[in-house]
Amino acid sequence: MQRYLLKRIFIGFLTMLVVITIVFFLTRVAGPADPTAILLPPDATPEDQERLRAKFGLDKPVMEQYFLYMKNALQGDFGESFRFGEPALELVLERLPATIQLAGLALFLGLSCGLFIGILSAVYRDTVLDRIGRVLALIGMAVPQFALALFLALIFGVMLEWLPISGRGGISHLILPVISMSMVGLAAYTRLSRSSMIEVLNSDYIIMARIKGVPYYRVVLVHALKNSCIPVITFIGMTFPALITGNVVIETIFSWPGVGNLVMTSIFARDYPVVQVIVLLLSFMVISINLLVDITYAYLDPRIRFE
Amino acid sequence: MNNQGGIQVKNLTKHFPITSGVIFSRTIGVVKAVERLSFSIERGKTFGLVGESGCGKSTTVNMILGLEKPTSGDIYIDGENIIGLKRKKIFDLRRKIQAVFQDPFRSLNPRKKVKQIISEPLLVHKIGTKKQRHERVLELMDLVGLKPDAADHYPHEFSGGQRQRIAIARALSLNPEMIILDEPVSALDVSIQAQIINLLVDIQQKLKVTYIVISHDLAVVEHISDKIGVMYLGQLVELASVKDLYNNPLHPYTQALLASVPIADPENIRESVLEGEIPSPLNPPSGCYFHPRCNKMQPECKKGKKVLHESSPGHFTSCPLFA
Amino acid sequence: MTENINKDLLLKIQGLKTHFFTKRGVVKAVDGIDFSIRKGEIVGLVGESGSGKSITSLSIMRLVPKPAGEIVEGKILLDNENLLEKSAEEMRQIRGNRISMILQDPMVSLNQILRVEYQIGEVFRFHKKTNGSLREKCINVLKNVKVPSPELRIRDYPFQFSGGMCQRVVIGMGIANSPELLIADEPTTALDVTIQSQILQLMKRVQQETGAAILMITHDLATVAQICSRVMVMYAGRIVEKAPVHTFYKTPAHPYSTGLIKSVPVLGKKIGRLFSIEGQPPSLLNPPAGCCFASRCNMAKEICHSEYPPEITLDENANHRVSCWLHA
Amino acid sequence: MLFKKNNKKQRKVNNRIPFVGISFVGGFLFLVVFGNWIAPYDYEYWDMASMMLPPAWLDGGSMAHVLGTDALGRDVFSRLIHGSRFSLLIAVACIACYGTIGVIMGLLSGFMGGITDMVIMRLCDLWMSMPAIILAIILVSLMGPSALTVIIVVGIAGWPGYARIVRGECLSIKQNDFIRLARVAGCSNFRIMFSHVFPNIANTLIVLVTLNIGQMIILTATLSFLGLGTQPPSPDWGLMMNEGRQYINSAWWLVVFPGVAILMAVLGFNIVGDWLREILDPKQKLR
Repeated sequence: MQRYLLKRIFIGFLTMLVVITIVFFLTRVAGPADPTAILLPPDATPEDQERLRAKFGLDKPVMEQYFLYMKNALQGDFGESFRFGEPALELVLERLPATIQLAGLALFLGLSCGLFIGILSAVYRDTVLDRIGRVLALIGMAVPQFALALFLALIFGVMLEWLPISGRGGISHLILPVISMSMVGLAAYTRLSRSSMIEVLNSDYIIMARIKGVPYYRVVLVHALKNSCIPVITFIGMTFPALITGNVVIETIFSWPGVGNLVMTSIFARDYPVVQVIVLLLSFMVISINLLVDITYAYLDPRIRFE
Repeated sequence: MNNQGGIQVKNLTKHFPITSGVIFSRTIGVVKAVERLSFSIERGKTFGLVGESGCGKSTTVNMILGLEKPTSGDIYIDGENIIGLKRKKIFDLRRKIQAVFQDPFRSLNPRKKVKQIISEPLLVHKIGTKKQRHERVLELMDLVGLKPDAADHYPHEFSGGQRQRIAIARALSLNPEMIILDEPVSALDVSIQAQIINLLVDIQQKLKVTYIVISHDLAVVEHISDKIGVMYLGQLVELASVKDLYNNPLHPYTQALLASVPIADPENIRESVLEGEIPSPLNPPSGCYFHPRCNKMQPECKKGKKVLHESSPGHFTSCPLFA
Repeated sequence: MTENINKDLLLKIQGLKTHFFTKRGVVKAVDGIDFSIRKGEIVGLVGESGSGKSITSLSIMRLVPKPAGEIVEGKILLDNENLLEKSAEEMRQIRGNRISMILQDPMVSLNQILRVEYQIGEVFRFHKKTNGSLREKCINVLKNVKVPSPELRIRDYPFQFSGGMCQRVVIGMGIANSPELLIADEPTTALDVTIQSQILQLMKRVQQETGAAILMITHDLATVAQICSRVMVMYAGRIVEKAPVHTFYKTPAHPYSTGLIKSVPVLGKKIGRLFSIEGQPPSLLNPPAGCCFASRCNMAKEICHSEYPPEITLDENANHRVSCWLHA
Repeated sequence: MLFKKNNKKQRKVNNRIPFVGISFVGGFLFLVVFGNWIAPYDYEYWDMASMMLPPAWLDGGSMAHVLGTDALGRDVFSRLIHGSRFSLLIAVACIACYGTIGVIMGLLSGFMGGITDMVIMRLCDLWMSMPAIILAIILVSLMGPSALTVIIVVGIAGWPGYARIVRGECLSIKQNDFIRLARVAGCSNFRIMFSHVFPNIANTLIVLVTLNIGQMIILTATLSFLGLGTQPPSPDWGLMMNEGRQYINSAWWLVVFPGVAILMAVLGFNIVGDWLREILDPKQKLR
């Protein structure tokens, strides 16, 4: 088990290094235009431009830039934002709590409601309840996040004027973004937990538990729930990148002051140091979430632990 | 041993390494799946290999079929050693050995029609024209008792017994000298088992093929074999003709095995004689692997390697009590 | 057919029909069976795959897989109480307490990710029998079925047990509450020969110690001969013959039984050629009219193809009965 | 009697064909093929005289523009019809792109095992730790936003998903004895891979592709919506919603109709995909 984890951490670290390298070369080297161009006033002289390039270290050979970047990166220095002149890492970390609040709530809501509906649907299979659950899940999977967000904003923000549709503030600011962001996950977890639960409920050990006279609710909650959670947990790791995409969309629509919003503005402003930090941060999150998933998996399934 | 056809297996051994490591794997142990297995059988006869799960039966099958490479040892077919042959030679050799496996539901490709399944070996070996192959398929189907209109159907339309007939027809398509039957009837219903066993016996009489039957069902093996080997934890513990083995089993494991088989006769109630379970092949006992469960255990059983020796003509056992 | 009023009578099944409503039509898995089990006897129910023997056992437990399967007709009387009229909660009280069951594959009939102790404990926990330490009771269960070092093994997970040990655990759970009836559905099929005989031995001992009746469901005639006192043969959803075990092996009455006994190779009696029943069992989706075995029977008469035979008594105690026109 | 009533009750057999899903998909495909003849206007046709008209049934709407017009006076209905082709083409191009890579990688990985398997799976891990949106952001900043960018981004981002599923299927098919028997018969690796393994995963792939078309329509629309995909004046549904977003206070139809169009198309493909999964292979566990 420990060896398994060590292996995963090592691989995660390697992956990070590769991601840093890829992102560096893609943005710095293959970039089409001079990033400094849009920072300068239109009447700037070539000398001004040179000075600016030197300031950001863009006048050195590529490989030298790369090694310098790597060296600094390992010390926690990811350069300064072209646009704001502040350290890129700080700029991103400032925005992080807002994003975690939004994404975390959305994940929690989607996962808990999805599991709940999915299990009910499986246990009361082929009843009206199941039908409703399945139809809702189908629609939830089919509506794009940005469309849902706009529809909700239109109905509750514009027409009924019940809820704010932009910015971060009290709980009322959270409602629309969280709901529109969690819907896809909710639908997906509902479908997955339903099918996985049905499969588990058909297995021999469930019959065996019932033969022993265990009440059905206990069979579902103790025997079936733990077993059917295993694929759902794996699925969280697999869909985490989709959560990030959703986060960018929702933050853009609701002007949420988070990382997703920052990355969109930075990309159009060619603020590469910031983009790089965000890419690294997101990759880091994907890798750690997957590690977390592996640990949870091993906790749920002793077969992994005793491997 | 004579070299006139048939198969000779000499000191066949297969070890599987167990590896471990965070980044670079290293070997921390060895599972001796098959150890120094030797037997021979003449052309047209049947050799039965009996043993419980984990005794190395399927590894042996894989090695004879060329699907796995033995760690050491030789297999002679028609006097030719098939271990270490070139690719081309192995391909030619395929014509001589075919196989029928246990589960008729997993041994036929569900996406192919019966005629495609039966004729595939012919196609791969580029034998005959399309028309000739089709005729051959019909001939084979007749031989195994399938109606000709079955040729255009898919396997899922057949029951277990009929699927096993299809599998046998395919195995026969290249006119092999030998067929490995790996638990050929254990997945079938009782009333169907007898059909398939009779069919196999008929085919052997007609075509003079050699069979190697692998099974855990001693009654079935007794019924069709001429010679039987009993395996325990990767080793042959007894090797004898059917008559000798059943009338005069020497090795205590063979005796226990025979005594454990339930008999369909209420007048003949058996008592279980064997206590305990099969040890892990990862960490087998010292000396004779059977000694912890043996009721005739002597101090010398715990020491040294036990090899097969002839205790009476044609009757081999590894039990030190008969040395 | 009236059964003698018998104080020993434990379970009586009358006209039981369990059907499956599938996409392709109604599968009549169990199609009208009657039988009874006396207290403390071991009865064998023999049949090939798909003959409906497992569905019979699940019907008794009222655990037929829903929503496809359904008991459509009949009575299941345990001590003269119809189980089919019990509420879900009453039925739960009976399961694992008065009737329990062992499934075929021990490796999948235990939940692989829950500790053995918890799974054994469930037998006691839900039947209000929690006097005394639960752990000790669990250890006793393992001791009873001769699992070595039960104090340690109780903390293990099922995947750390071998197949034979798993089956011992399952049997231990089955008899933990001293049930009146233990249904064993192919308890040895998935095991090795030497382990098989150990498990059969164990079941015999358990029967003698607890006095439970055992309904032994199997396809293996040898197992039945070794352990049962009576045999029932099931074919295509119906019981075709019932007999005491000695009578059955000496003078089987139904052509199917005869064929079955003759087609099994017997250890130590090598004969030239096995008898074989030609043809395949019928589909339960559209079973033929009349006797289901008629198409494979070499003694079939005209009536066999058109009308299902009545049950005919062959001896004065009404112990040997057969459903076959040849004996009418 | 407790069980009497069930005798009379005719049990309905659950084997219906999903007409809703098929009609949505059928209608969508119909628009893709015949859109040019149905649409009253070209998608680039603009008419400043009739801008921001509401749908026909509201005050101020006209039958000439059934679903209203946008800020440039373009007909929403026509643009929606033309947009169907954009959506499908991009989605299909993406799937063809990564589906091919994914299937080949998955087959190689599952069939060869060993080092090949390890390298491909590590590559998958690496790829999956870079979310598609991030790849899109980087590539857009390099190549500028366009339909081609979307195809490249989504096309190379999606292959690990396919590779993993194909690998899993491949491994489970390899367990079957007919693969061993094919070796015994002397079949080459190539023959086993394409004659025995591939036909057995074909059904899985059909289901997967059907379900994926919906996902791709959503993903590409999302990228367009963020301004990272197709550019004006394309009638891409996501782009239309992006353009309509700034008028959400006054002209709701610019947002609602494209949204509903996406919803219906995706819903259709999802329902048909589910149905195919059920009839082709009820035991499949695709997500």
